[in-house]
Formats: sequence, C-alpha cells, structure tokens
Amino acid sequence: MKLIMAVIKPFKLEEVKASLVPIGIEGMTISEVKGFGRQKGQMEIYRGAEYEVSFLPKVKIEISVADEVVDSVIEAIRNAAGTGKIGDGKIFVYSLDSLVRIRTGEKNREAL
Amino acid sequence: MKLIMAVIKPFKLEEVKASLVPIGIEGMTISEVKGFGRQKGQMEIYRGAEYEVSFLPKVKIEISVADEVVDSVIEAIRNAAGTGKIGDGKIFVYSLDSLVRIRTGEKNREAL
Amino acid sequence: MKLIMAVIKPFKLEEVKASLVPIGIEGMTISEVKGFGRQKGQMEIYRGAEYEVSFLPKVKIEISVADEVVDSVIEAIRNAAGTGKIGDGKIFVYSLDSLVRIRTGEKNREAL
Amino acid sequence: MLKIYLQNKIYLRKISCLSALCITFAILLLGPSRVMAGTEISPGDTSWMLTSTLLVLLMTIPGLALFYGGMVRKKNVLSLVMQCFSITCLVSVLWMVAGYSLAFTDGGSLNSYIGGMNKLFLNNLTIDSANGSIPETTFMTFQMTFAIITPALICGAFTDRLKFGAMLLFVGIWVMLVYVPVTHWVWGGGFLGNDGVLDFAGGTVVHINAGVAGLIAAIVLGRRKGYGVENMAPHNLVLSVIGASFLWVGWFGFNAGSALAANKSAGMAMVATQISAAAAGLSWLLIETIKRGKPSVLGIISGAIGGLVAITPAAGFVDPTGALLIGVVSGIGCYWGATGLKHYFGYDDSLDVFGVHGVGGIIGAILTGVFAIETIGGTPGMLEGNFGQVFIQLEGIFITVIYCATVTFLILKIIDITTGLRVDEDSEITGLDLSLHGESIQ
Amino acid sequence: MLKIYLQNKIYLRKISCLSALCITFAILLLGPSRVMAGTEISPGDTSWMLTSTLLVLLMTIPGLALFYGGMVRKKNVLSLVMQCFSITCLVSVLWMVAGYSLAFTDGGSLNSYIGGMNKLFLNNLTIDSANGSIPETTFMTFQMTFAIITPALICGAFTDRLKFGAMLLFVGIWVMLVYVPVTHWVWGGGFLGNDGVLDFAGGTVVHINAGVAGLIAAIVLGRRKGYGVENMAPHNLVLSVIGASFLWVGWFGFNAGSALAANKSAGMAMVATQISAAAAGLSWLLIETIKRGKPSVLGIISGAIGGLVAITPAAGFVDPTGALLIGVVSGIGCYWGATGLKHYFGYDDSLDVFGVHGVGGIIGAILTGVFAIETIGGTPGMLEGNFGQVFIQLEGIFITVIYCATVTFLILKIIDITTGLRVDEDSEITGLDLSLHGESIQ
Amino acid sequence: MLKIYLQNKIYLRKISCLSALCITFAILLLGPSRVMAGTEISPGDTSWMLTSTLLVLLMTIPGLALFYGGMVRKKNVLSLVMQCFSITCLVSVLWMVAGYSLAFTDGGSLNSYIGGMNKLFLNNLTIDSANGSIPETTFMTFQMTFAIITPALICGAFTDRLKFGAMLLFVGIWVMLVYVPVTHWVWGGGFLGNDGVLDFAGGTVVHINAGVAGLIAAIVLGRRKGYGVENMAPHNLVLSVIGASFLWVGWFGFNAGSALAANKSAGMAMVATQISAAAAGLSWLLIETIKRGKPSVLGIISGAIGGLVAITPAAGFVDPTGALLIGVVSGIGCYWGATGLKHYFGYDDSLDVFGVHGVGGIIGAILTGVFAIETIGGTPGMLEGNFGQVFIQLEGIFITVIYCATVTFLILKIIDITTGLRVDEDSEITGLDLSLHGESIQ
Ligand SMILES: Nc1ncnc2c1ncn2[C@@H]1O[C@H](COP(=O)(O)OP(=O)(O)O)[C@@H](O)[C@H]1O
Ligand SMILES: Nc1ncnc2c1ncn2[C@@H]1O[C@H](COP(=O)(O)OP(=O)(O)O)[C@@H](O)[C@H]1O
Ligand SMILES: Nc1ncnc2c1ncn2[C@@H]1O[C@H](COP(=O)(O)OP(=O)(O)O)[C@@H](O)[C@H]1O
Repeated sequence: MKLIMAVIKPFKLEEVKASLVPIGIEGMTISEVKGFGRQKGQMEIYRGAEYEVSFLPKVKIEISVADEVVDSVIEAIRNAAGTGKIGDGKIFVYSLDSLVRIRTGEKNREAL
Repeated sequence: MKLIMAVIKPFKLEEVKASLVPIGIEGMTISEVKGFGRQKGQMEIYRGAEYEVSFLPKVKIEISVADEVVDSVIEAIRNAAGTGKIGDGKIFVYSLDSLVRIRTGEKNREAL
Repeated sequence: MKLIMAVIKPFKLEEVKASLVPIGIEGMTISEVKGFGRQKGQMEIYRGAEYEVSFLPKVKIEISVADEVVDSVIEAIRNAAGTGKIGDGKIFVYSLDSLVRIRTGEKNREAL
Repeated sequence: MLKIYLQNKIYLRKISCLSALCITFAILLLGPSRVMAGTEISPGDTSWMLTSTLLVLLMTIPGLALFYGGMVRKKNVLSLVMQCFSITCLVSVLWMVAGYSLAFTDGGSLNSYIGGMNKLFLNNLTIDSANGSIPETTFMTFQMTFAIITPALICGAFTDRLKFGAMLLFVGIWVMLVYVPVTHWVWGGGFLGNDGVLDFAGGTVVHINAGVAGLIAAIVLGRRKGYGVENMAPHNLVLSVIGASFLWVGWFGFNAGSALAANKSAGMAMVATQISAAAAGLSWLLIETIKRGKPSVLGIISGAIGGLVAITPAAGFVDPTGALLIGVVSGIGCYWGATGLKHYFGYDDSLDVFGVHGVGGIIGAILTGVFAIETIGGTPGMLEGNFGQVFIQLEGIFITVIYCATVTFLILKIIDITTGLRVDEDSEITGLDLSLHGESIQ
Repeated sequence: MLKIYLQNKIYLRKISCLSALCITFAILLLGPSRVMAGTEISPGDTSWMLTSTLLVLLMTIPGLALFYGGMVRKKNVLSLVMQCFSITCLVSVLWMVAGYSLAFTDGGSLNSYIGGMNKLFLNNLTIDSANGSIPETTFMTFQMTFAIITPALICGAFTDRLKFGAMLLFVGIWVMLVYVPVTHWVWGGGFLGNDGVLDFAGGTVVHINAGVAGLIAAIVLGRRKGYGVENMAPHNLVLSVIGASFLWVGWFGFNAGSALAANKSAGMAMVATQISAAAAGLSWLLIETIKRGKPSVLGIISGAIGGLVAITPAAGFVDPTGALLIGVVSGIGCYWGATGLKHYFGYDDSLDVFGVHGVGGIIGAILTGVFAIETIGGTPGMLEGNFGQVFIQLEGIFITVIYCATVTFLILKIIDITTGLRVDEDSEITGLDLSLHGESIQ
Repeated sequence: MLKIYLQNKIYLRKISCLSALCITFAILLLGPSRVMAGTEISPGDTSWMLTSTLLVLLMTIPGLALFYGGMVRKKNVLSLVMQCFSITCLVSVLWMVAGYSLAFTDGGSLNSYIGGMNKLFLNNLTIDSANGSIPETTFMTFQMTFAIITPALICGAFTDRLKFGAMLLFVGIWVMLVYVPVTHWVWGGGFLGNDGVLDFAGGTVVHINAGVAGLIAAIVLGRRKGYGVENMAPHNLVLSVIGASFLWVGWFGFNAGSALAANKSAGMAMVATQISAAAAGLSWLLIETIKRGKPSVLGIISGAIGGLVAITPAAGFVDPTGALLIGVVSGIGCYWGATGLKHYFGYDDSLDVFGVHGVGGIIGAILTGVFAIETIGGTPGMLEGNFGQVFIQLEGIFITVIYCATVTFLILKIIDITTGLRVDEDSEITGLDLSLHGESIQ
C-alpha cells in the first residue's frame, strides 16, 4: 500500500474529490496547510505599508491506496488540480507498512 | 522506528492520549483535519436550504515509536478510539529513516 | 528522495525558513499542529479555576529533498529552531517513493 | 408578477413621465423651496431625535455590516463590511451636496415629482431653522441615515461578485435617481403622500425600494460561481446575531424616531415595533421547525428582521394586536420569500434582500391599510371600514416597484457596459477580501 | 442555608400561601386594575425612557448573548445566542399577552400577591394613558425588557446541555409563575413593596431571582459531561468583553432608567452605577492577582458585572462613596461566589449565574439597607440610624429565594418528566450548535 | 519639530512653571471651588446628556477595544481589550476620588493652572447641584468618560510589549499629571480657555494629548520585536470595523454632547461630525487607491476616525461646508501621518496614535481657527477676518504638545527605572494574552 499526499490549491479540492470517486477512492483526509514555493504571495496592505504574505493557503490531501492504483490516482489528481499556473502543488508518494481500520480492526488491503 | 499516524474522531483524543501514556508514549503531535469516507456528513440548514457537509472534522495523531511497541500502540488506539460506528477512522504505519531531537541533537532511538 | 518533517516552536518558523533558502531549499509546506511532550503546558485561568493546556501550539514543516542534502537540511533546521529549552521539537525523515509536480508533470528529482 | 404590474396600464403614464424625469434630472432648475416654520425647539424632542439619528446609523454600521457579513463565506466578509462602511461615507456626502435638497425642499412646479435645489450643500440650512419642534439640522441628519441604509440593504443581493468601484458608482447614482425621488413622493410633498399613501417609517421608501433593487441586481449580475453546488453556509452567525440585534434596537430609532418627537406616538410605535419583531421571529421559528425539523439561528433572526420590515410602514398607525398579527404574517411570508420564492425562480438573491425586505415591505404596506386605527395614527384602515386605504397602499407599492425596477435595471446595464459590474473569476474564487482589498481575516 | 431559611417559620405561612397562588394561577378572576393618572407627558422624560428601554434590550441582545457566548466552547456558542434571542421574542409576546397585566395592574382582593387581567393583550392600554410623566406604552415596554433579561440570565446555568424546546417551555412558565408575581410584590403594589423593601432597579426582582433559578437549574440538570476533566475554557473572550461592555452601558438604562424620568435621581443613579462597576472590576482584579498571580480578562469583566448587579437595588438610594464601597465588596463577594462557593459544593453553574447574580444581588440588597441616604432616595439606611431597613431587605431576599427556588424546582421537574430536559450524550459531545440547530461557526 | 517648539522661548516660562506645578502637585492646598449655579434642570437636556455620557463610554468599551484589538496579531488581542477595560475601571475611580475636583472646581490663586480639592471623593457633589440645565452629577459622569478614553487611546502606541502593571501605573499617573491639568486649562477655568483657545469637544485636551503621549511612549519603549520583518497585519478587521462604528456613533455623544444640551448647537455639531467623518473616509480611500491601487477596509475606517478627530475641536463652531473641508484635509493628513511620517522617522507607533489622533487633532485645532463662523459658535475664524484665532489655536497646540511630551517622558522613564516597562522577550513572542493573562482566543 502507498500513501499519496498531495498539496493543491484550495479551490481545487472539490474537483479533485470528484475526479477520484469514479476510480474507486472512497476515503481521504484533508488539512489546511500553507505553502512556500515559487509562487509569489499576495500582497496585504496595512495602513499604506505592504506585506508580502509568503505562505500561501493550500490544501493537503492524504489518501491510502493499493499499489496498483497509484498511477491512476496521480493522474486523476494532476488533471483535476492543474491550472498550468505556478503554485499548482506537488504529489508525494510513500510506502505504508500497514494500515488498520479502527472500527473493525481490519488490516491492510481490507482496511483500504 | 515507525511513525504511526491515526485519524480519529475529535472527541476521542483525550481518551486516546490517556491510553497511550501507560504504555510509555510520552510525546505526540496532533492536527485538526477533515475526513471524507463512508460516514455521512451532518446536514447544515441555511434559510431553508440544506447543505451536506461532506468533510467531517477529525483529529490526526502522529507518534514516532520503536518498532517493538507498534502493535501495542495500535491496539491501545483502537481500544480508545473505537465506538463501533462508521467514521471511527484509520491507523497508518510507515517506516522512519531517522529521527532527531532538535534540542539535544540525539538521534534515532535516543530521540524517541 | 526523502521527506523531512520537522515539528518546531511556532515563532521559529521565519528563522528556519531563512536558514534553508541559502542551502537551496525553495519550497516547503507548513501546518499548524499541537504538540504533547515533556514540555509543561501553559496554565489557563478560568474564573479562578486553572486548566493546564497540555497540547502546545507547534508548527510542522514538510520538505521534500534529494538524498544528498538531508544532513545539511537537518543541521540547518537544528541550528535555527533550537533554543536549548524543552519543547524545541523533533525532525522525522522518511523515504519517498516518488514525487510529481502537478503543473508540469515532472517526476522525482526534476520535481524537487 | 412583473407582467401583472405592467398590465396595469393606468400607471404606465405616470411611469413614463417619471422616466423622463430621471433623464432630465441633471438639468432641473427648480423654484424656491418650502420654508420650514421656525417654531420653538423642544429639548426633549430634540434629545430623542438626536438619539434616533444615531440609532439608525447604528443599523448600517455595524448592524447591517455584521448581519450580512456573518452570512457570507469567510473570504468575503471584509468586502461586505467595506461596502456598508463606504456607502455610509458616500451617501452622507451626497445627501449633504444635493440629496436632502432634492428630497425635502419645495420643487416648485415639479413638486409632485422632485424637490428643489435651494439647499444644495446645505447652504440655506441655518442653525436656527426648525422642523416642527426639532432643529432642521437634526431632521436632515435623521433623514440622511435613512438614505444611507437603503442602498446598504441592497448589498446583500450582489455580494461576493460585484466590483468595488462599480458598487460605489451604482449606489451613488441609485440614491440620486431612485431613493431621492421616491422619498420626495412619499414624504417630501410629492404625489404619493398627497394621494394618502401611509408609510410611517419607510416600508415603501426604504424596504420595498431596496428589495426590488436587490432583486434586479441579483438577476442582472447572475449567480455566484458555485451557487447550488458549493457549500455557501454562513461563516459566522455570531456576527449575524450581533448585527440583527443592532438592527432591532436601531429600528426603534427608525420607527419611534419617525414620530419626530418624544411623544405618545413614539411610545406606541416602539411597542408595535417590539411586538412585531418578536412575533415574526417566533412564527419563522415555528414554520421552520415544522418544515425542516430544526429551528435555526439564521431563521429566528431573519424572521425578526422580517417583522421589523413589515411593521415599518405601520408603526405609528396600528395597535399592539395589529402589530402582533403583522408580525406573525410577515414571519411566515418572509420565510416563503427567502426559501420558496427564491428557489422557485432560481435567481441568486444571495442574502435575501427581496425575500425579506421586498416581501416584508409589501406585506407591511398592505397590512397597514388593513389594521390602521384612527385614534392612533389619524387614519382608519380596512378593519375600521376604510376599504379604500388598501388600494391607496397598493398604488404606492405598484408605483415604487415599477419605477425602482426600471431605473435600477437601466443604471446597472449602463455601468455594465461602461466599467463592468462583475469581478473576474479568479477574484471571485480567491474571495473579494484579498482580491479587492488586499486584506483577510484570520 | 436553605435549612436556615426554612427555619424562619414566620415566613412559612406566606410561602405556602404563595405556592397555592401559583397553582391556582390559571383560574384567577381578578378585579379592576389601578388606573394610572393621566398627567402631562414630558418629552424630556419620555426621550430618556425610550432610550432606557432600548438600552435594556441591548443588554440581552447582543449583550448577554455575547457575554455568555464567548465563555462557552466553540461548539455551543450559537446555541447560547439562540437562547437569548428566542427568549427575547418569546417573553415580548408573553408580556404583551398577560405578563404586564398580571404584574402591573390592580389585582383587587389578591393585589398583595398578583395583579389583574384588565390589560391582557394590552387591550386597555390606550395611546393616551400615562405613567407619571411618560406614556404608559413606554413604561410597559421598559418593563418588558426587564422581563426579557431575567430569564435570559438563567441561561448561563444550564448551557451546553438543555434541550431547546424544554428551554422555551421552562422560560415561558417561569416568567409567568415566578417573574411576574415577584415583580408584582416589589413594584406592582404587592406586599414586599408595601413592607418597604428597597429595590431601585431589580436587585431582588431580576438578579436574586435569576441567580437562584440558575442554581436550581444547575443542580437539577447535573454537570456538563467532562466537567472538571476536559478543558472548558472560554473560546473567545473578545465576544465576552463586547457583551460585558453592552451590559455595562445598557445598565445605565436599567438603573438610571428606573428613575422613570430624566431627573436628578437618574443622574445620581448613573454615577452610582458607573462607580460601583469600576470599583468591583478593580477589586476582582486585585484579589485574583493576589490569589492566582495573573489578572484575567474574564476576571475584570466578571467583577464589573458583579458590581453592576450589586448596585442595582441601591442605585437611586446611595451616594458615590456608598457606591464605591458596594462595588469593592461585591467584586470580592462575586469572586468568592464564582470560585470558592461553586467548587466547594461542586455544582456546575456553568457561567456562574448564582455566583455573580445571586451573590451580587444579595450583597446589593443588604448593602442598600446599610448605605441608603435619606436626602438621595427618601429612605435612610443603617448608617443613618435606620437599623430596621436591613431586616426589611432580608425579608425581601428570603421570600424571593424560597419562592423562586421552590417554584423553579417544580417547573423543572415537571418538564423533566414530560418532555425531558437534557439532550442525549451524542448531541452534547457534538455540541448543541450542530445537533440542535444544524449550524456552526467557522 | 520639537526643536522649533522649544525655540519659542515665549512659552518656556509657562512650561517650567507647569513642571514645577506637576511636582508640587501632591501638596497643593487649594481654596474654595467655584459654585455652580443651581438653575432649573431640563429633562430634555438631561436626557441627551445621560445618553451622550453612555455614548462616550461606548467609544472606549467596546469601541476602542475592538478598533485596536482587531488590528493586532491574534496573540495580543485580549491584552488590548484588557487595557481598555481596566483603564475604564481605574480612571472612573480616580476621577471620582480626585480628578473631577482638580479639573473642574476653582483652584483659587492657582486657578489658571489647576482646580481645587473641594470635591474630592465627590463629597460636595449633592444630588441637587446643577451645571447649566443638567444635574452636576451628569456633567461629572460625562467628563469622566472623556478622562477614560484619552489614556485608552494611548494604548495603540505601546501595544504588544508593555507590562500590565506598568500600564496601569502609567495611566493612573498620566491622568492626574497630564490629562487633569490640561483639561483644567482649556475647560475648567484655566489659562488656555481664558486666552480664547477654541476646543469644542476635546481636539486638544483629548486627541493631541493622547497622540503626543503615544508618540513619546512609542519612542521610549522601542519597536515591537520583529517590526518591519514579520507580518504584523491585523488579525481580524471585522472587529476593527465594529469598533470604528461605535467610535463614530459614540462620537455624536462626544461632539453633540459637548453642547451640554439638546439644542440647536448640538444639532449642528452632529451634522458637522457626520460630514467630516464621511468626507475623511472617502479622501483616505481615494488617496490610498491612487497610491496603492487598492482601497482597504483599514484605510477607510482610519480615515473616518481621522475626520472625527479633526472635527472634534470644531464641531460647534463650523458649518457643513467647513466640516466637509476639514474632513477632506484630515483624511489626507492622517494618511500621511500613518504612512509617510511614521516610516520616515522609523518609530513604531503601532496603531498610529500619533499619526491619526496627533496629526488629526492638530489639523482640526488649526482649521477650527480658520473655519469658525460667528453665527454658529459665537467666534469668527480666519475666513471671517479673525486672523488672530489661528494663532490662539497654535498657542493651545504648542503648549499642550510640549507639556504633554515632557511629563509623559518623565513618567515613563521613572516607571522604567522602578518597575520596568517592557515584558521580556519570551512573553512578547508568546503573545501577551497567554503570558500576561493566561488566556487566549480560539
Ligand atoms: N520541496 C518541497 N517540499 C514540500 N512542499 C513543497 C516543496 N516545494 C513546493 N512545495 C509545495 O508546493 C506548493 C507549490 O509550489 P510552487 O513552487 O509555488 O509551484 P509549482 O510546484 O507549480 O512550481 C508550495 O506552495 C508548497 O506547498
Ligand atoms: N483511503 C483513505 N485515505 C486516507 N484517509 C482515509 C481513507 N479512508 C478513510 N479515511 C479517513 O478515515 C475516516 C473514517 O472513514 P469512514 O470511511 O468514514 O469510516 P470507517 O473507517 O469507520 O469505515 C475518514 O473520515 C477519513 O478521514
Ligand atoms: N513520539 C513523538 N511522536 C511525535 N511527535 C513527538 C513525539 N515526541 C515529541 N513530539 C513532538 O515534539 C514536541 C517537543 O517534544 P518535548 O518532549 O516537549 O520536548 P523535547 O523534544 O525538547 O524533549 C512535542 O510538542 C511534540 O509535538
């Protein structure tokens, strides 16, 4: 099993979710994060002074998936989250040693 | 060393914490996240219109542990966080390459 | 590639960021988390009653890096985030299987 | 509904004449204004009117700013309070420059339709001039606060998508071309007042006017991106409750202040206001609980505001029992306006300006004609045998609805063509706080 | 303490008679009401009383709603503002329907205990009737706002766990069976007023009443789930500070308004109010800093409210120095009530309704008897040699405490048996905002 | 600028004499105070003055508390509302104990510089004494609210870094050594008032005083840690908008209340206040849009406050057109004060106390001398040929600036040496809410 973690633009969340359901992803965990990268931040004005907000709001998605669907999930996320503009975000993949569903105690693939 | 990441129902946090201290877990990091899964969301009413809130509040716990205690930690979390109802959450385990305590510079097992 | 995840004191974020730019780190993702550890919590007073706030505000930083810079990044974080007082936080390192830049589709090292 | 109004050919002549008026507006050269009688100033009445003035200002800032601000998504809350605050500034200056004069002085031969230019820049408003038992300065400021809140009410319809500059432009023009004339018609010596339309504190002038303008704005602008799909639930109803509270309390200045004195009429108007608001809050609560299963905070405050809107034209004319009934009916009526009506037609009147102020204002204007009591306000209503009053009230409603709808539509279209109305998609998605004002709340 | 009261056998007869009264309530057939003298209306006095009325309304919405709302956890804040808002609506209607009549008209042969039914639905409240120098309509509305805030105060005791429907039911019955009679006893011509109990603005009628009812409610309902274990620290004290500010400012309407005129008594009452609030804020601050090491925001605002409660019965009777001392004592007394007393007995009076309003009200009622000055309020106090006044004050306290405790207890128990009082555990854990109202703040 | 003032040797003698005065303060034994004439109380005027008093209190709590609180970072918001609330409590008591007497009674031979001690503890303030047509108790409370807001305004300069105890100490001493004497000079029978300085509602006494004290405090304390590097953008401008709204509305009490009656002067003062605030809001909006490209919420509310500050000394002396011009100029002037001036000199006047209140106050004081109209306030200004008035206004400004700067500096330095002014670095980083008060908002 893999855990796919993606950092995307906040307003793309609904689209990403919608693109994952058809390929069988029925669960995910998301969190509000801030990103720092090439994308220039918004300027905020404070009584004439301007601050660059270097950390931009992003959404982090974490999805545990079976090894064989990793590529299609990455593809789906890329298609849904991409705008072609700097700041679209990144997808990180790493291996899970094990996975447990708390309610039932099911393990690994059954717990997906 | 492993990193155990658990997504649980928010109001179970205190119980989970309480169940981990006896088995020697002295530190953890938590964050507020939202979960999407089989559990149906709350309906919110807005001037007669109803919205389903599809992302439900959850709490994510991250704990780094020595390999030999992984099972007992999973067990403890399951017992404390389980309500038997849909939405209890999941536990994810993956391997850490290394671990450092910032204050002392201790590495790996000493840093746990 | 590795993913370096560090939990630090919130007000050290700017310094940590500043110390990473010179060694070539151009992106990172941060989130607000709460930490539980040896550091004693603040007491909050409520009409004469006192509550110990056991979860303290921390900031979590996630950075994907090439294998060869892991050590220098850890070193830089330690120097910038360390205060020598309990609660400075921890650095966790684990391996990434792959990495994708959403905008371009670049993979792994190119996506860093 | 629009069709029905249009079929009332008898009004068409008046309307076209009014439209002509609105175009030739800028070239009006009007005669000398009515001179207010310089009677003795009463400190007691003045005290109450100074207080009423600030109460009505409180209704807009912070009242309406918070009421509306709490209902939008977090990324747009500052843009809403910005709208309310900047409207307050803009209309204050416009009212001083020309609005007051055109609304409340004598327009000579055109007096049925518009006032005169004798008090532009308040130049002939001396410290000694009086209006009844209060200084004319105070009367002017009191009326200024009405001119402020009316366009601010419209904001609820075009929230989250209107450009800031276009908003200021629209409000400036709308106040001069719609609010000022309608005020003159009803209160400034114009034809509606002369025809006997009862509007104690602005049910027609303020609420129907704002409600209709909001409806037109919602239709012209189109829906918010994501409407009906994304969750657009209010981000912080605590703000809305604070706002509703200041609207309620401020409404005492609005209604009881419209007695223009601290007298028994003010006392009775306050009673009516309180009872109608309370009854409407309860009736919305009840119907919502029956139909949705849960009473909501947004529901009870919307109901109370609906009750306040509906009692506005009636406050100085009805007794407590009349107020109770007006409250009950308007709570249910506005519930229907904000849920049934809106969803049926599918326009995105985002914060229900028409659903609450338009519907509530119309209900109130009609029921004023039903429940008016001669011993209280000098005019009997339908229940006391004066059936004609209801028709007079309908005249006021029809004329205002059609005039306001037409001119509002024209103003919006012209702005759309020239500077554009709607922000670009990116700005709408980012939220207006950051994209228009470079600020955000944490 | 309850035991001590009960041993005062001299009161037992009165109590049992009152309990009988409360049961036979619905079948009362009362005589003609007292006719208010129809003197000349003073615009100045009327202006101040219209203002005072809205100030007291401001105390409940948004004052109390925010003061309490900021102190609970984020998941329950909307349920609290909902309680305050819906109580405002409900009690306004009840007061109009029957409350005012039963509290303030002549009850004929039963007048010592309850008023008459002459003004049900305000039917005989004409626009011309006066109360002293103000319209009776205004007096009625002013008193309505007192009837609103009293049950709203109780909300702080049962927050986070009471069903919404049960809350409305409780408040409705409580207002009619407890608030209305006690008001009649003290201000409406009943036996406590006749016995000479001094209560300028409602220390007994409002605060002791609400405080005792809160205590009983906290005991009957039991503690919040997680009390003493989970962190239940206030989620947003900025809201509480806004609320406390409106309580403070609104209290000028409460206290100085209770002069029922804009006269020298109102002026002095405002001075006393301001000084007592300030002194109590400082004295709580000081004792907290000494005992806990840090002055807290919640502390200073609680102290100020305690000082306002304590000066309420005294405002029109004492001089500035008396007010200063009442403030200092009540700040310390309420600190003890909200920390020592509560923790000693272990009940969960969640937001310290008894600790602040009960304790503060009792301190104030007693000290009114001590510090009253004849040249100011017409009655001398203990310091001027009139030792009896303190005992008369104690009579007022005892009777109110026992009557209120008994009837409140009965009402709650009956509701508990019929519809149930407490939400289920899941709803309590989820938070009342979502579970009762389907709403939440972001 | 300081140098220029110091070169005005003609003032040096006065200054040194005042400094001596301030040191020998505690040992003053003053003669009998002026007896206020005991005329008839007017209910109408009293009603308005009771209302004005509570309006000015509203300006501090919650007005200023929220206006400032919304502008700081989330970790310091409670410390700011705590400062405003505790200053309210502290100054109320100090004013009652000695402030009122020293400011507003006759100081005998020293009367040009300071009042007497006849009304310490308000002992000789009877319920019957009057000030013009209102009770003296009400005059005293009205003035108390001015004494409260002035030091509260200074909080904006030293926010995020001053110890709580040191803040209370500073405020207590500053009120007695700076606010009380300056008030006496201008309004209490002292030399500035006698010299003919026009200050209708406190442009000099309140705003220049607070602005200068803020500037000195910012310089003595040094910058906030991270100033210019970290993002210190306002955490919640919705709070600031609520605060600005209450400041605006409360300012009607401040300015129109300073007529001390509900008369035509109050009416005109309210007009001037409204127009200046609105015009200044718009002029800041405009210049900001031109220079930065985006109109900001913080900008328009800052502008409106600047316009309110500037109209304060002028409110009872100018006509609507004068008010409009004062508004336009002050909006631009305060924009420069809060952006250009501050950044040029590099001090961290965190929330622009000097930039808005100092600069706005000076602009207003000068323009009062320019635009004053004889038929309105009894004194002609420069435009009516009275060129001397501008110089008299400058005298008032110079003396206040130098006296206030000197004494404020001394007080701060003495506190710094004894108890210390600034919190330690850890507390500053953690935020004052948690470190000083053990509380935080969620
Ligand atoms: N090395 C990294 N480690 C972790 N997160 C990163 C890294 N680089 C970028 N990110 C995340 O990806 C987001 C987008 O990156 P950015 O460089 O702005 O645009 P793009 O990826 O389109 O070139 C950032 O805001 C940040 O959250
Ligand atoms: N594939 C997944 N990847 C990551 N998180 C998941 C995944 N599936 C479920 N979750 C998390 O677990 C939570 C509970 O899942 P849900 O399907 O609602 O209930 P259950 O696990 O009891 O069947 C979700 O809210 C989500 O946060
Ligand atoms: N086992 C752990 N797993 C995950 N996070 C941990 C663990 N132990 C500590 N932490 C994180 O590190 C922070 C600092 O730990 P603490 O024990 O307080 O101080 P120190 O690391 O300096 O000894 C904690 O607040 C928590 O966020």
